[in-house]
Amino acid sequence: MDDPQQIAAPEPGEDSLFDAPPMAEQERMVEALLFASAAPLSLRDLAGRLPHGCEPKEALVHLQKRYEGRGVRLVKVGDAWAMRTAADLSYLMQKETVETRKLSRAAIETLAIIAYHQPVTRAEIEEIRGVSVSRGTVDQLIEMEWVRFGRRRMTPGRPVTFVVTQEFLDHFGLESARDLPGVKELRAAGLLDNRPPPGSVPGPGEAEDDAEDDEPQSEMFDE
Amino acid sequence: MDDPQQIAAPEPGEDSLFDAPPMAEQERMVEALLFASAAPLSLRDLAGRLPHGCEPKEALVHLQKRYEGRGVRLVKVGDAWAMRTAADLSYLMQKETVETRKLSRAAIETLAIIAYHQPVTRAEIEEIRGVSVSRGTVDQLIEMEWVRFGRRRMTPGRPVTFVVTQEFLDHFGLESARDLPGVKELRAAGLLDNRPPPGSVPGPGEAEDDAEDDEPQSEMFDE
Amino acid sequence: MADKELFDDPASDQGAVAARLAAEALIIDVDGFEGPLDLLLTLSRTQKVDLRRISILQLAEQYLAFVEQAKTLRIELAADYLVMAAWLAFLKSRLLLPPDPAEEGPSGEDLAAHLAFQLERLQAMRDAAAKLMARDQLGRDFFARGIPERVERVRKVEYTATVLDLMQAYARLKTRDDFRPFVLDRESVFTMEQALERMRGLIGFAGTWTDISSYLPEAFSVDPKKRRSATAATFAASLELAKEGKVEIRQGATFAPIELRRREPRDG
Repeated sequence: MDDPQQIAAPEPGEDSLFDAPPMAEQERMVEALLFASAAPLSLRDLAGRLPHGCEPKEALVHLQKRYEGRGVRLVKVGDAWAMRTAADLSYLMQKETVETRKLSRAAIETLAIIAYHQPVTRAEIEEIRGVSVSRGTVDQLIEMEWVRFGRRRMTPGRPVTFVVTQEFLDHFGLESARDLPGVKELRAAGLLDNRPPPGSVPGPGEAEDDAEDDEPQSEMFDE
Repeated sequence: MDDPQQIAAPEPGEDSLFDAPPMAEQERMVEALLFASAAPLSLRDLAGRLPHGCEPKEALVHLQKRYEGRGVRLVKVGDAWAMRTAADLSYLMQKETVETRKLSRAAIETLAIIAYHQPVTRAEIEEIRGVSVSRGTVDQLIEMEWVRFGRRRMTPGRPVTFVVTQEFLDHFGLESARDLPGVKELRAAGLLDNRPPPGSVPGPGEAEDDAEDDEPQSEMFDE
Repeated sequence: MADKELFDDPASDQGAVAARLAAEALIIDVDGFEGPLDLLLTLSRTQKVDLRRISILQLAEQYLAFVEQAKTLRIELAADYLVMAAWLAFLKSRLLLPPDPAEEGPSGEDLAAHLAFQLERLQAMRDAAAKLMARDQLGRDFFARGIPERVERVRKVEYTATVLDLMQAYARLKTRDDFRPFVLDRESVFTMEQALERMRGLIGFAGTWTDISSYLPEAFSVDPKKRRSATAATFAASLELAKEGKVEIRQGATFAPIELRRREPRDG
């Protein structure tokens, strides 16, 4: 394996004829792929692009160690990986800063509710906020690719649910929805429970949805 | 300089009040700037974006050394610097999809005539096939490196001839084109397909033949 | 979750004054509220206690005072604010009156507890939203590669052929003359319909046994191919006529000529 001849990358197409390249070489390859891509790459993406027999998972461990404390970092985003600059250097980056669209308070709250309560129906969002959710609010979040449709809830009417996306995790530097700030405390305090109102509650906050047979947050939290 | 306290990035705006950050920190900064920048950065660009007193030139030297042999490299583009995928890994940036297609009937017939009659002129191929040979067919065979030009025929007009290549022999597992069995041997071996070719025999000059005959052929050669 | 404070005396005078002042300040900005729950949450802050220890009764008073104030100022409140006011008035009465065991439905305490939960949850989500937005963000605090390298899609077509393809192609070319493309050559085919028509015209004269080969049309009797076709068609036509009862057929021995004659009508 230390034979320098072996370090050379195999020709594409020929790879299946040879053993997988040595781990040091695989690490270089993963490094190149992640540097080249602005979007996070999943293990499957990586495996699909690497020569046959490579172990991107192991290469990522090495790579993450290598970039510890550097100006760029290897970060995990959901089930994918990306290179990102270290946040402590943000002050150098005014020039790169992209002006994000200002989100309304309603949009920010709706986003937080979706992130913490996902998968969540529109009715549940309304129940939490106490007002009806305007179509534009969710549309905006979907358009920004921070929110997408989850599975339909298996309750009468089979309402659609909303969940947050990998782009959301990437944007906020979250490895998973489990890492949302304060999520543990909120859960412990019972504030993420779906607690149906006793009897009827007036206004648009009425939630006909009974989500009890549906494991909440299954989409993101159990991955 | 080795004091770990000093490794922390200086507060923005405060930098001019303090000494320049340590070189290791400058290297991180340059790394992050080059990574995130949408265009290569010159020394002057870097100096303008780094805290006062930094030495981007020296930081670049360190950084270049650090990336030596890695999957990405620090490269000079004109008088500016950028991160680029290592040249030997550029193939990873291509997603190759290989499509395997049967050679068209026109091409396989032309190839067969060249193999059996080489060196052979275009006029001779046409005489045997009974149709004109489109330029594309021969070009395709030449591009595949199965056919090349032979010597010019010493007859009026000095037409070019075609011969098969070593690649052709390799692909078909032949020692030489002379090893190809003759018609009588083919028949004796039961290799002659006695089904008549589909469609009527086209007259010379029907060049469309080259393009059109693919489908019936595949039916014929399906094992 | 409902604690005893829910049942505290509605408010000291001081509290009532503060509530009214707060309501007056809020009323100007009624459009700034995202619904009654948001307003309730804002009002609850005047109690300056942990949301878990909030007095829902006091909050109901504050809210109702707000709505009263709006009325005197002739401010049109949206319907859901009024619905909430009615509900809170109902809740207030439930909280103040001793529970009626005969009454169905959730107790005032349950309703108050749920409202407290809703307020706490909304506040928690607001705090969470603020914490989320305060996080380092992509494109603001940390950055992706500025010059991402595009993955080129290269489509490569590989043509294949086997040596058998090659030999068969060649053999096909060299033996092309041995084959004739299969086309139905009408010129050398004599159909049964033609034979039938021809024989119907002729059998009237066939009183004696006649070799069916004599029924072949002249044009088809020389060329062996045509002759074969005409023979087959004539034979088939003869069988058809025999079936119809128009002719009789006989053959003396195997491979002997087949003969036929007109069948005489049997009239006894």
